[in-house]
This record gives sequence, structure tokens and C-alpha cells, in this order.
Amino acid sequence: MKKALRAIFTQESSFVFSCPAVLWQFVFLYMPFAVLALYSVIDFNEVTGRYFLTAFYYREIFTSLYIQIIFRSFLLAAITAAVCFLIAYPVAYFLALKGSKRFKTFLLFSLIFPSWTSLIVQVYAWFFLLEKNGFISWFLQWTHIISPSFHLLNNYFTIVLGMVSCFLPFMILPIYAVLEKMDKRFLEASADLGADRFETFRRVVFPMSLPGVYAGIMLVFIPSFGEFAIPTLLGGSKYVFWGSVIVDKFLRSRSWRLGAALAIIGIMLPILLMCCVYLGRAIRERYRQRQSKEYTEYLNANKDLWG
Amino acid sequence: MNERLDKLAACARRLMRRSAIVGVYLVVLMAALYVPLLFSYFKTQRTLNVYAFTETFSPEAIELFEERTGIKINITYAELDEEIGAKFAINGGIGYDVVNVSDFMVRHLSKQGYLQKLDYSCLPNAARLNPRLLGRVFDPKNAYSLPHKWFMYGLVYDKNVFKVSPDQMSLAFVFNDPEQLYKKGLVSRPYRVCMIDSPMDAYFLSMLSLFNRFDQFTPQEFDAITRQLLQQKQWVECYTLYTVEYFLLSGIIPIALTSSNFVRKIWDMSDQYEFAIPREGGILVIENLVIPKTSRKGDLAHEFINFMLSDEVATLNSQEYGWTSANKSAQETLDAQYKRKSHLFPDEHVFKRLHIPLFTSYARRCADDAWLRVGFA
Amino acid sequence: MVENRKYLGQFLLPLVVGAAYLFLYLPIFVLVLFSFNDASFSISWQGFSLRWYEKLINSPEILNALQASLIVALATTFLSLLIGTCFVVASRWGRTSFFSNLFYVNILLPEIVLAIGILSLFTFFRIPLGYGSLIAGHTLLGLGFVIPIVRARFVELDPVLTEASLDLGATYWVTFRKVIIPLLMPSLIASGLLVFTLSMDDFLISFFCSGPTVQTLAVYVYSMIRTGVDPMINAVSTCFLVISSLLVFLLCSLKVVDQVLTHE
Amino acid sequence: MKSIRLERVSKSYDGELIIDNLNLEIKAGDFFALLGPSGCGKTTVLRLIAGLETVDAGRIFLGDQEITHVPIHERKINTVFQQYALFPHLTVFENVAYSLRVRKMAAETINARVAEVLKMVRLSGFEGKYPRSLSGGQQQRVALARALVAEPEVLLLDEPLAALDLKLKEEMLTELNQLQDKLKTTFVYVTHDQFEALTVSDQMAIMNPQGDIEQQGTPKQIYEFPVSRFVANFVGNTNIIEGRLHISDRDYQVEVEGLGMFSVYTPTEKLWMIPGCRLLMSVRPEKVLISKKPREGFSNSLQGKVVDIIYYGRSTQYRVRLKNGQNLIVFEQNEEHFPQESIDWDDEVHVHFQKENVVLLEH
Repeated sequence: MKKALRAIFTQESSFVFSCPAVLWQFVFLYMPFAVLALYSVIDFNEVTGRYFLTAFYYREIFTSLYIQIIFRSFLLAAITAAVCFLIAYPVAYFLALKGSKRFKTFLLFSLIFPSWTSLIVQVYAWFFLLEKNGFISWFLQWTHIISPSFHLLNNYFTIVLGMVSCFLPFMILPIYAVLEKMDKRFLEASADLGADRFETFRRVVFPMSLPGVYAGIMLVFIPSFGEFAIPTLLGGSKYVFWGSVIVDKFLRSRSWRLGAALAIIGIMLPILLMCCVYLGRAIRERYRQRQSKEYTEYLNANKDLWG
Repeated sequence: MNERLDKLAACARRLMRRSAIVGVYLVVLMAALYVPLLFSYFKTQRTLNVYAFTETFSPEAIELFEERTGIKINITYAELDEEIGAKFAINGGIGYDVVNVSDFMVRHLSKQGYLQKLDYSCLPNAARLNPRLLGRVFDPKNAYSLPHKWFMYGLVYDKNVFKVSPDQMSLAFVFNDPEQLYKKGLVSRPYRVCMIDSPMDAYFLSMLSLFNRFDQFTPQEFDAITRQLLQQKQWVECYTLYTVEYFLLSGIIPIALTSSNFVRKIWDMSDQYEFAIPREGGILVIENLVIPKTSRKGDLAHEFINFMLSDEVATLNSQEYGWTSANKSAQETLDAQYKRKSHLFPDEHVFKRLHIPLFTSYARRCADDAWLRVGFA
Repeated sequence: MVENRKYLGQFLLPLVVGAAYLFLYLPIFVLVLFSFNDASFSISWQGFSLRWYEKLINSPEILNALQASLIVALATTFLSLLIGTCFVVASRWGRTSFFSNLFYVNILLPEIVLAIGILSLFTFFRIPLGYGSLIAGHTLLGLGFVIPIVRARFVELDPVLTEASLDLGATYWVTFRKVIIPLLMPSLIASGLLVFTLSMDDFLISFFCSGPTVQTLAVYVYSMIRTGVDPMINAVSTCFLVISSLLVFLLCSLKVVDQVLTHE
Repeated sequence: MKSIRLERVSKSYDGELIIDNLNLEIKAGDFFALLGPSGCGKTTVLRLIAGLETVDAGRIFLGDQEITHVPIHERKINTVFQQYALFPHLTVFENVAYSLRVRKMAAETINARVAEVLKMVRLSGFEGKYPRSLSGGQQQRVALARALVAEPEVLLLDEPLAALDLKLKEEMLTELNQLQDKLKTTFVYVTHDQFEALTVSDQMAIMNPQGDIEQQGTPKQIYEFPVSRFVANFVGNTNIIEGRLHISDRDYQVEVEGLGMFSVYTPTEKLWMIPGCRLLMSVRPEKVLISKKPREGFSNSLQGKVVDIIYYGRSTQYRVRLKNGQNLIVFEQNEEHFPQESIDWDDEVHVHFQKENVVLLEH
């Protein structure tokens, strides 16, 4: 018996060791999805006491307010990602290409630091800062930018602000990583070929940093799509988003089946996003092909010139 | 041919080996996950898992209980009755021994058969309870639950802005447009309000303000309520229950539709605010202690409930957090300063205006859906 | 024109960077500052005081929550490092690297979906919620970080080293212990610390999956925030910050921060 | 096609002086090679010319125009970088078209120019490929085309062939040479490989580790008549023998300790050549004849013992220990399958060389 076990162990050693992680993934990620999917398409008839298959909840989502809420969350996530991108790019650019080495390490260190504190703590900090008697209100009133009756909490802007401050480092880091790894000789080569700084940025630095930008957008877009603590705490529950609806469905109104259907749609989101990225690449590739086709046509047209 | 068969056999053997390995792992994992369940059956340790809202039991009271009985208390916090309901729906509340829930949820849980019947022989302190709170419609014989604290949903407002006597305070001040009220000269300035963030209570109060009724509504009336709530959103600063004191005290809003729980805290800070049950009516919330059927420590749970209902501990709790206790004498020993504010301790006349909303599950679903529309607007 | 652009580069860029850092740090700074404020309703500065810390230390609930958080975080770190590393090493040796791209899903999905997924699973099979569900969820997240980081390092390692060790007569186990583990150490430490802080800070999974006996610090803080502005939250948050920064500092002093950054 | 002139140029990094007071003139239309050991600062010179670095002191001229403070992208000088630095996100076509696009030229012109240049480097048909899918030699040619398309006055090449294998290197060298003949652009070629420099250039300069130019001239001048021990050693192999100068009736002789007198010859008399001074004789190994028997008709003959033989195929290298213990290296062409005499280890041999083949160097 012992021998047989030993034989199995040696023959399948790599399977034995790689299995737990994959199993964990299946049990706690894919199986839950299966359960969610099951919840979302199976309903219980209380009269007949039977379970039956239904697409009711999906129809409900696509025909009522829910789809609009999903769009709204999408919009919020897109705005957050866009704002993050606009702030993060200069910072990443500065970190990667300017500044002395030692200073850079310090800046980088201080960049990760806030993102490693709890999101809840950061949100609370903003609440504390923006409240009527908080530092920012006080400052803006003192400088007479806003009137004393104006307050900053509980609106859309505050939600975006909180989101951006929580997710900004996730946008900076991937862009920084790509820019930092980029060979500085490309910049030299570009300058050597007659491009000024702006042209170099437009034609070399930015296109080469695109993988980092995509990664950053993914890392910001997806969590801000599902976020519910920030709209609740900084938005005064006045704005309902996908995340808050799911929480509501699961913890409050107990319509789990609807919540599960909503969640399933949410799972589709990253896949959708990935498709977008691939589509973008394909379009670029097509553009390139067209360009080189034009060029070939040009060559054919001028055959006498170039042989 | 033979070769192929051999290959097939080898393949099958490998498959079997691998599934055996996966099986072993799965068994280990499942065992690890179900261990707590086994523990809950065989545990002899004297601990109680209490599930309650925040600011319910004061740390001192808990300490006192642990000291006197040697029973260790684990408290988990919920924010809403619905959360508790959701946890019960999952597995009948396995793991919890004493739960603190509000009236309508008591009815729901007892209907579903999640609760144990109380044994009054172990609860001598039940006699110390305020009779006004006993035998209410959600548990007419108090077979499953005993009230432990209570409060009202009413209006907290700034006396400088609303120069109205508390008896004349109306829900119109939160449901009607403050601009219009200001133009009519009823208030000294336009303002924004804080609104309760639970759909049921919002619908109930809106119904009271619109139709002066609370028993049922027709679909047309329901739509009218939804319209009113949608319209109200324009002047709502925040949908919240707990942060109300912050919004009032920092002067962002002068009036809030909220619970009487926070009033004492607000009074501690400022004299400017008054609490009133609107003349259309308010909501009475009775929080009760119940024992889930799944609890195997009924004796300890009874001991805990009895302890919490005693005069001494009830006073301790209500003084710590400022809510009104269901215990008669605890209420009497409350600070004299608050006593004179009669509206926190309503007389029979005012008390009659308080109702306990019990929605059918269909009405609740409708309210939930419509509330989503309010949130989305 | 040229002058303008130069101006842009030399002046505007550092300005934007400075503003971004101010934006990230202002709330934290104010938070920490006011945790030492003596006022109970934190409107203005009323003098230095440690009373909120005192209150914090004397609150058994916070200490219980902290204990729960620590247990979950340590178990999560241990588990995700163990099964993550085993997976990376074994799958390379067995050449089944196909599965490793699977684990990016854990980070890419909205966390709330993972949370309700685990909640539904446990409900479906009537498994009691508690430490089990929390550790399951956090480890899922942890694997999403451990496997890519450790794998990046492992792929960089020269396979000749392993082969040399095996060639010299060492068994797989000895090779794993004496060659691979020491070489992977920096990435193990980095991802371990990352997972630890991740688990300490995680809110969503903890919010959905905590059962009757467990309440983590992040969930406790959330329920505190829901109930209003209390300077004790400032004190809790400051402690959070101090713990996190100690960990980050540890990480930096180990000079593996670059690795984390480039492989993220 | 313009000349380049560096006047008293200095440059230091982190307080360390790399280039000190350098003067260098490169004539218009030359294929100029700058040869020096690694780390001597030759790349720095190139970067200074390109504008990738700014000078600390001194002036740089392109033709008659001073370009010391002209920013890099406005100089009509282009560079082929060491590892090519081809933009990985652009196709071959876009890489080559880069400098034209930056100058906002019309699409028609760009197409025509790129086609022309790609044809020139024999890469027509590769337009749509990405650099990573090309071989080393092809990448090299793209880099060349990219630099040439802008029609620079001066083309700088920074060790362009370092990454290629020997065979390909030889091929590319020939091509470069032909290209330069055709274009007549001034090429400045930096390398540490003397073989490349000698093969390819019209003019070359040798830089010593201190960053000074030791000698400038045609490859032949530099190889045959090095002016210093460093140059003689760095360019090709050589035997250095130390001795003392004797002059009688315009006959130059060198007395070497333990070996006696050598007759030498110098085409030009140098200032330091005073009788009795210590000096160095440099004799190229291939200019020495080795035989078992003594031969007639040589100005200098020596005896020694073979201590080492390395067979190179086309030639054989012998190391002969002379009487005074010094080793002399001799290259012998392997001209025949069956040589008349075979020299073996420990054989006593005679070595001969003519006095014209000796170069006198300052000690």
C-alpha cells in the first residue's frame, strides 16, 4: 500500500504540487460562478413546489432600470479611468524619465504607501477632509472661493474624487514600469532623427507606453466599476451604481437571483474590455496593413522608377 | 492495435490516479471547511455569539456579564435588519445564539420558523418591561421575542428655522419643497433635508404624509408615493440614518427625518434642536432579543437576555448610547434633563400616533424596486 | 515657442507631480493630525491629546477585530505562498504552464463578484461562514498576486541551475529546498508582504463573507464610519497607516521593491 | 557632405574628465574611422558631434557653421546606434520614414524616399515587418537606411557591427564602403576593432585610453608607420624591442642588450632621434622570416628557439625565444601543402628582417 502510494506520488509529483492552486481556483472561483449562474437562471415556484428554468431576471435587467444603472457605473468607471490617466501619465513620466535616482526611489516609495492602506481608511480621510468643517471647506471659504453655505460632500464630483484618489497609484505604477523599462536610446535615436521633445513623445514615448496604459486602465476601470463603499460614504447614498445594487440585492432585499444575474453580467465586463483592447489592436493592425498596401501600390505604380 | 490499447489503458490509469489525487485534496478542503459546523454541535465551551446592531450593548455591560457568569461573548455587528434576515436565509442563523432584531423582522423570522420559543421561567426580568411595548402585532404573545429597546422615527429640527410647536410639526417639512414653504413664509429660509435610507420606512412615512393612512395602498397611491419621493430627492442632502447628527450639528441641514436615538447625543452638543413626532404620525421601532432555533445554548442565551433586561444593565446600556430602554425603571432613572423633553418620552396621546409598519413581501418588493428608481434619479 | 516648451517641461511637469502627491497625501496627513486632537466633535484644533488612542486600546471590540484580521492575514499569506509557489515550480517542471494565465482573472474581476460568489457557494453547500470563507476569498486574491510575481522570477532563473543540481545527484526535494527557494526568496518576501497587507486592508470580501464569529478590522471601521464622524476612527486609521508603512518600509529595505514594480 | 571640426573640446562626467582639449578634423566626404580601446571616450566624441551630449568647453563646426549649441534635432547629422535602437512599435517602413514624418513631409515624398533608401540597402519587400522579426544584419541595414533617409551631411556610426558575426561583418563592411563611395556623405565610424577600421576607412584616428588622439592618417600610414608604442600595439600585432640609438654617416643602428647591433632605417628624421637615446624598435610579425637555416640578403638576422606554435590555417604563429630571453612573434604564410622544412617545438631557428621594416618609436 505504502509502495503504491509512493509510486503514485513520484509519477505524478508535478500534478500533486500544481493541483492545489488550480483546485483552489476552481472551487472558490469557477464553482461560485456556476452557483451564481445557476441562481440567476433557476427559480422556485411556490405553488407547485418545483424549480424551473427562467430568463426572467436577465430580461428584467435589460428592460428596466438596471441596464441604465450598469451604463451609469460604466460611465463613472470611464470617467475615473480617464481622470486617473490624465493625472497619472505626467507623474509616471516624471518618475521614469526625470529626476535623480535617489529622489525617484523616495517618490516611488511614497507613491505605493497610500495605496497600501485600507481603501476604507482613505475614503474616510476624504470624508473628514471635505466635510463642512473640514480642512478643504475651511480653506475654500477662507479664500472666498465658495460661500459658507456651499458644501462639498454628497455629489457626483466627490465620488469621482474619492475614486481617483484611491485608484490613482494603480494607474501610475504600470505606466511607470513600462516607461522605466524603455530603453533611453530610443529617445536619443528619435532626437537624432530630427524630432523635438514633443514629436518624440508623440511618436515614440507614448506609443511605446501603451501596454502600461492599457494595464492601468484595466486596473482602475474594473474596481471602480464594482465599487460601492465610495458612493455610499462620499455620495450620501444618493447615487446608485452596479456595486451598490448588488449589495442591496444580496444583503438587503434578498433578491439573490436578480443579484446573481447582475453579477454574471459584471463578470462579462473584463472580458468585454479585453475584447475592446484586442479590437483596438486589430484595427491598428488593419491600418498598418492598409498603409503598407498603399505603399506597395505606390511601388507598383512607379515600377519604372524603382525596378 | 495492441499498442493503442496499451496507450488507452495507460491513459485511463493516469486519469484515475489524478482523480484520486484531486479527490484527496477535495476531501481535505471540505473537512477543513465543515469543521466549524461540527464544533458548533459539540462545543462545550461557554461562549455566546451575539448578533446585534452597533451601539446596542455597552462594553461595560458585556464585561459585567462575562465577569458574573464566566460566559464569553462574541459580538458581530449588523447595520440593518435586512442583513440579519439575509444571514438567516443562508443557513437559518447557524452559529448565532442571541440576535437583536427589529419588530417586522421578528415576524418574518418567526413565520419562517427560525426562532426558538422563549422560556419565561428563565426570564424573571420580563416583568420589568414597559407594558406598552409588549404584545404588539409582530409577536402578539411575545412567544419568540422580548423587547429590549425602542425608538421612534420622527423629525429632528432646528428651532431657529422652524418656529412651530412640536405638536404642530408636520411631515410636510421634509416632503414638500422647502422653496415653496419659504415663499409661503412658513420657514425662515430655504434648506435641504436628511432622509431616512430604508425604502420601507420611507414609503410608510410618505404614505402617512400623503393619505394620512398606513394600512394599505392601491397601485395609484403607490405611484403617487414614488413620485413624491422622486421629487423629494431634489432637496435631499443625504440618505442616511447614522450620520444625521453630523449633518445637523455641522449646520449643513436644519431638519432630518430620523430616529429618536440620536436626539440625546445632539442635545448634548447643542440646545438648538428639537425632536417631534409629526402630527401625521411616526414609526415605532421595537428592538427585540430572540434566540435562533439552531442555537444549542438556549440556557446561556436566556441567561444573557434576562441579564440585559435587568434594571441595572438596562440603565447602563441606555445611558451609554442614549436610546430608550424597554425596561420601566431604566427609563425612570434617565437623566432628568432629558425627561422634561416630553417628546422623547411621549404620553399616551402622542404614543398613539406611532405605528409599526408591517409590509407584505409583495409590497416590500415593490417598495424596493421603486426605491431603486429614486436612487437612480 | 521653443522657450515655451522648455518652460512646460521644467516647470509644469514637477507642478503636476507635486499636485498629484498633495492630492494623495493631504487626506492622510489631516487624518493623522486630527487623531491627536482633543476635540470630541472634530471641528477645530483643541490641543494635543492621546485620548482617542487610549479609548482604542481599551476597546475590546477593536482588539478582537484586529486579532481576527491578523489571523486571516497570516493564514492567507501562508496558504497563498505555499500553494502558489508549489504551483509555479511544479507546473514548470511538469511543463503545464497553460494554467498559470488563469490566475490573472482573480485580479481582473471586480472584487465584489468574488465576494458574492463565495457567499453564494458557501450558502449553496451550507458551509458556515467565518474564517473559512474569509481565508478562501483572500487566498484567491493572494494567488492572483503571488503566482505572477513568483513566476516572473522563476522564469528568469536559469534552468541550468536546477539541472545542475539534479545532475549533481540532488533529489527534486533537495533541489527545491537548497536551490530554488533561496533564489526565489526576494519574490516570496515581496509577494508575501503584498498579500498580507492586501488581506489586512480588504473590505469587500470581508464584508460579505464574515460569519458569526469573525469581524475584521476593515469591516469594523466601515461600520464605525457609517455611524458618523468619530475621532476614534482617526486613531484606528493612523494605526492602520503605521502598520502598513512599517511593512512597506520592510519591503523597501529588502530592495525588492523594484521587482514588485516591474512585475506588477 | 560637410567636414567636421572639433576645437579644444572638453567633456567630463561626474567630475571625471573624459575628453580633454581634443582637436580633430574630419574632411568632407571622408570615410573616417575613430579607433580606440573600450572606454577611451570615442563614443563620447561621437555623441558630442551628434549633439546627444553638450560640450563643457570648446567648439564644434559642421563645415563652416558652428553647431556647438545647436540642439540635436536641428543638426543635419544622423547616427546609427550601437544596438540599432530601432523603434519596436513601428514597422520597417515607419522606422525609416520616421525622420521624414517628423519633418512633416508629404506622403508621396516619403514613399519615394523610403523606397529609394530601402532599395539602396537591399531591403525592399521588408517594409511591413517589425524589427523584432528581422535578423541582425537586416536590422543593421534598417538602422542605416533610417539614418540615411534624411540625407544627413554627416553620418555617425557607433560600433555598428559589434553585434554581428564575423562573416556578416565582412559583408557589411564591403557594403558600407560601396555605399559611402556612392553617397559621398562624410561617415564617422567609431570602433574598437582595428580590423573594421582598417578595412573600411579612408582616414582614421587612434585614440588612447586617456582620450587623446595619438595618430591620424590613412590606414596604411597608421599600420605601417605607427608613431607610438600604443598605436603600434593597438593596430595589429607587433614585436617591440628596446635599444639604444647609434648614428654614423646617416646609417642608423640600434644596440640591443644581449643581441648586438641592428641596422634600422627611418624615412623621416624625428627631433628626438639623437645618438645614444633609448628607443623602441617595432617589427610586424609578418615582416619577419623564419627558417631553420640562415638566409642571405637580410639586414638583420637572429638566432632563437621555438617555444610555441599556433596554427591558424592561413598562417602559423611562432614564438621564438631570443638569446636575451625576449620572445619574438613571427607569422608565416602557409603557402604550400608540403613545406620544404617543417619547424617544430624546441627547434633552433634563424629569424631575419629588413631594416626598412623596422619602425623606430620614442621610448
